[in-house]
Amino acid sequence: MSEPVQRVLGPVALDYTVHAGSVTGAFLEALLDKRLVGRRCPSCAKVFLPPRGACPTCAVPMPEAVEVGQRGVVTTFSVIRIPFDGQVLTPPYAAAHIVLDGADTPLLHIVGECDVDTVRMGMRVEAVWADPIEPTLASVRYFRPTGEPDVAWDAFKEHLG
Amino acid sequence: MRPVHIAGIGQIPNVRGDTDHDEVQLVQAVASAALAEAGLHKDDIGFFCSGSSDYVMGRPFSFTMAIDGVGLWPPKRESHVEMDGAWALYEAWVRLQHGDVDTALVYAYGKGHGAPVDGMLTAQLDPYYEAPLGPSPMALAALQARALIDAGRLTERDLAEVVAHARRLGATHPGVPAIDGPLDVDALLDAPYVATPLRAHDEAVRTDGATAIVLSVGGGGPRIGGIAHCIEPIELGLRDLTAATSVRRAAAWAGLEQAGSIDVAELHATYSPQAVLLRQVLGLADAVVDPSGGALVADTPFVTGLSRIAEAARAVQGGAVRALAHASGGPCLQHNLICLLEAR
Amino acid sequence: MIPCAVTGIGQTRYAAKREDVSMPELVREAALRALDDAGLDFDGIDAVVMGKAPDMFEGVANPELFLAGALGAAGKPMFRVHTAGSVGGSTAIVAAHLVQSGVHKRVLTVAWEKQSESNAMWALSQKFPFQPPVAAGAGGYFAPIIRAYMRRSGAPEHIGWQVAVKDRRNALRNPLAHLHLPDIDLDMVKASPLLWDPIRYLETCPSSDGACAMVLSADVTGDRPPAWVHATAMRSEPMLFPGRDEVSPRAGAACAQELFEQAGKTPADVDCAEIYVPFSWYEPMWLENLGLAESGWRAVDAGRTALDGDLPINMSGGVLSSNPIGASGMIRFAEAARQVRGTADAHQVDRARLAMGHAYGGGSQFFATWLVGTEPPG
Amino acid sequence: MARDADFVARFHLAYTYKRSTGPVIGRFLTSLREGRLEGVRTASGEVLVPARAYDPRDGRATTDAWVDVGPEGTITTWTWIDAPAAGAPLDAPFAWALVRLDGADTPMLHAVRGPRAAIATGARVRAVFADHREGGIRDLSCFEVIP
Repeated sequence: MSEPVQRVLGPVALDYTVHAGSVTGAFLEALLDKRLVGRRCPSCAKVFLPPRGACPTCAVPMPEAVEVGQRGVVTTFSVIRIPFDGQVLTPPYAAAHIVLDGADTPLLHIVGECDVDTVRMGMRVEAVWADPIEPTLASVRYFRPTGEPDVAWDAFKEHLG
Repeated sequence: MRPVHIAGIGQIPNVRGDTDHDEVQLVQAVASAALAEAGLHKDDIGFFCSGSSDYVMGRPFSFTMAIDGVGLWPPKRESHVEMDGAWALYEAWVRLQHGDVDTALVYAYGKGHGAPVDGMLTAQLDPYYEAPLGPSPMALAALQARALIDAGRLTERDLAEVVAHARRLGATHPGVPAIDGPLDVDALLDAPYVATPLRAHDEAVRTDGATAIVLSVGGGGPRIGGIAHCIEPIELGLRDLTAATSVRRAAAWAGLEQAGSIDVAELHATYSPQAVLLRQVLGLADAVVDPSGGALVADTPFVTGLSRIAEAARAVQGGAVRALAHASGGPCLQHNLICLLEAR
Repeated sequence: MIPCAVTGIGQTRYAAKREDVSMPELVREAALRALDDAGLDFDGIDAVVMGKAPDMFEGVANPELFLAGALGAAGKPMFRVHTAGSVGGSTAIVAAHLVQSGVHKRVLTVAWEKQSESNAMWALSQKFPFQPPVAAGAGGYFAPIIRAYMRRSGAPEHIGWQVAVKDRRNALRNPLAHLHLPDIDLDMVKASPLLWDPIRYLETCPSSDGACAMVLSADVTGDRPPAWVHATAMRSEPMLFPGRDEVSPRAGAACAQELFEQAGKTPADVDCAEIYVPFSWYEPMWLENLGLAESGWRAVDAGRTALDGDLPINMSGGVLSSNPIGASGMIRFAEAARQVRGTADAHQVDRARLAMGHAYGGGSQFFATWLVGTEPPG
Repeated sequence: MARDADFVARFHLAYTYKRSTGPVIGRFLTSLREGRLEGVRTASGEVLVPARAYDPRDGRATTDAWVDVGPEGTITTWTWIDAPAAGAPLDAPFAWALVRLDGADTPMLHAVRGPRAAIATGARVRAVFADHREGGIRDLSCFEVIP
């Protein structure tokens, strides 16, 4: 006789219809034109990229759209050396917090077109766009070094998180 | 117990397919409205608590994003339940008993319209013996309806009357999406069965929406006279489906018997037989039931229970002396919460 | 406020796969041990409070509903908490509040995860529409923050290795721990592969199945001494906003501050602590954030946080040795209680009279802490 | 350039979980695979079907006394489904029912094959086992009404 039952399989399959909503929708629409458009909080005046439906600290809507630069500074980073499910690039590659010029929030994205061992805090980088462009932040394939001088620690140390 | 009052309510219309708001926008809209009604600022709030479902939203940790709508900065006391927002209100009520904080903001949000609510509810069942069979929540509700018919407690006309009642009242309520279908009992009884004795209209209309409530110790507004909840086993075969045991217990613990007559009741019945059963076990013959139209005409999953408390509080604001709100979770009224609200 | 005591503690054995039990049997293993410790059965319990991380890990929506029967909750109030990684701590706090407020006399609280039913990385890396791409994975989220701590504090890289060794040596004294690495030493950690630079493999937590349960009570039952709850605190902050300090989040510091104020104690009064350290570097980071040490890395370097140090941390082996996500926070709270009850067996700290439990979750956003002591509060 | 700002997408969330059964569910499903139905006696002496390590009504551990039940039983409540959903136990119209197997004290949920006119509370039914059984609740493919 075969082995006693010790395990059953439990398939769960669910289908969702997801609307981006007006705030993320406007952000995605601008992405299609290779523009990075965040939102400014009317209360604290900070610029969020990607935009949020409300300012996370002030809890007010952010109606004002603000286009930010496509260059920015790496404030901190990690070199990803292991594969995991859902991964876009092949390790090793650098995942960095990047504060774009004109934005106040770090964007978690990938640094490419350079040896991972040369990625450093304070490094200047710029967006490299995918082709074709889809309505997702993955349309920025990665950020690459600009060759500009590094930014001093004091200028970004408040933006590490 | 410290007296806890409903100081402010924030609601937005429940809609079929909200294309504008993400969860942050939903929460921001109702939280700011509730705070405005209470005359408070977020920084006046001592405790924040929310209810939502990752499976309704389609992603894990959905609530960690939604909190951006309430502005937890500087850092706030905050918690979250993976249950209907009515239980978040319960946690806040308990928290307010401590004495160190006097205000709480409770909220719930959900997008039930684009979500696979049936599949999600089936995924609540026992994963070894029941979920693999794939019964729909309506089929389970129908098993309860048949048990009530067999017990002489229910007729199909009773079901149609409950639906017609919900549609008539819901048609004029600003929080309810446009009623789609007949308001007439005979016309309802002409509709085909989906799961005998239930028809498509015996199931709630799934919507998107959010609700927020500000609680305060003392002050004005409807007072929470009693609040309690109770659960039963999930397995239908291990329950008396006609007894609603956990509804009765929750009501008794909330003090329903001592409370005096109920003027208004708002019930979390997502299938019409539940609405009939709840009226029977809660003794609501003299009450106005579901003046909002109730859950059958606008069911935003994991919000509907908290919305019932909001609607019952509105009834007290509008002159009712005593109102009852009911919230539920699990199949066939498995988990139930009763909240009694009183005029000051 | 009514005094509340931990009168029963039950834990499962932690392992990568507990394929010998179903989900109900896993939670019962912990719950029945806690009841036995408290000298009670289900009849003696007034309410059940369950905590768990995302339902998508096990693929059962709202599993408290189907587990109500397994936990003797039928006919009683049953409550479900979900506050991300801090959930085990928040769940215990909700249960304590039910007792302290006088709503219930005796509450059974249970937190669990059965990660082997699926793959947590899968659940966390779903490509939900319109969301930013997953660039880094779980460890990749925290690695840049650790790098920022190293830069800011000047901590040398061996600090992370020391914590990794210390916690795994402690785990050798805890038969329930998932990881038992008898040969662990600095060279072994240092030689392990870099996963998310600067995090090495042996500096990360495992993925475990397991459950933890406690009986929280207004009356003392059972034969063993209780642990009295002196204070509880929960604090949260948003995940991402300009100027946020993710290395030492204000919510964590505020949570600890409220905790000590509530108890009328100071960090110096703490005899030992179980804190949520999923990556070794979080020990020095949390020591500073919670006010337990001015320089976290110097405390580690000096051996103060070892089992025989003056501020023992994670005597049980910690999250680095066992990590059933939804239960990990409650294990911290329960292990703190074991210390002051004097029931921590081979990883007992001598004369522990006041112990701290700590949990955090999300992007270092959600904090839950408690202080437990040998004497009733007040 | 103006575009439709309502970005809408379909999202398919799917995973096949591996559920360890433990000894009690495992034994029930093993028997089912062999074409047998078994219950387990609870601490209060009732026969619980399907078998679990505990009685969900009071949380007490069940005993190790196993009892053969069925294969016939009685419908205690039911609903007729004219349009079965994809993946339902039966392709043709059928009933969902709670069935109390002979020898059991607790009804269990499953499908009952038609005809519709034969489905009633109190109707007698018999277990129909799947031809190909692999150790799951669907090894019991449905019940059929005993004429």
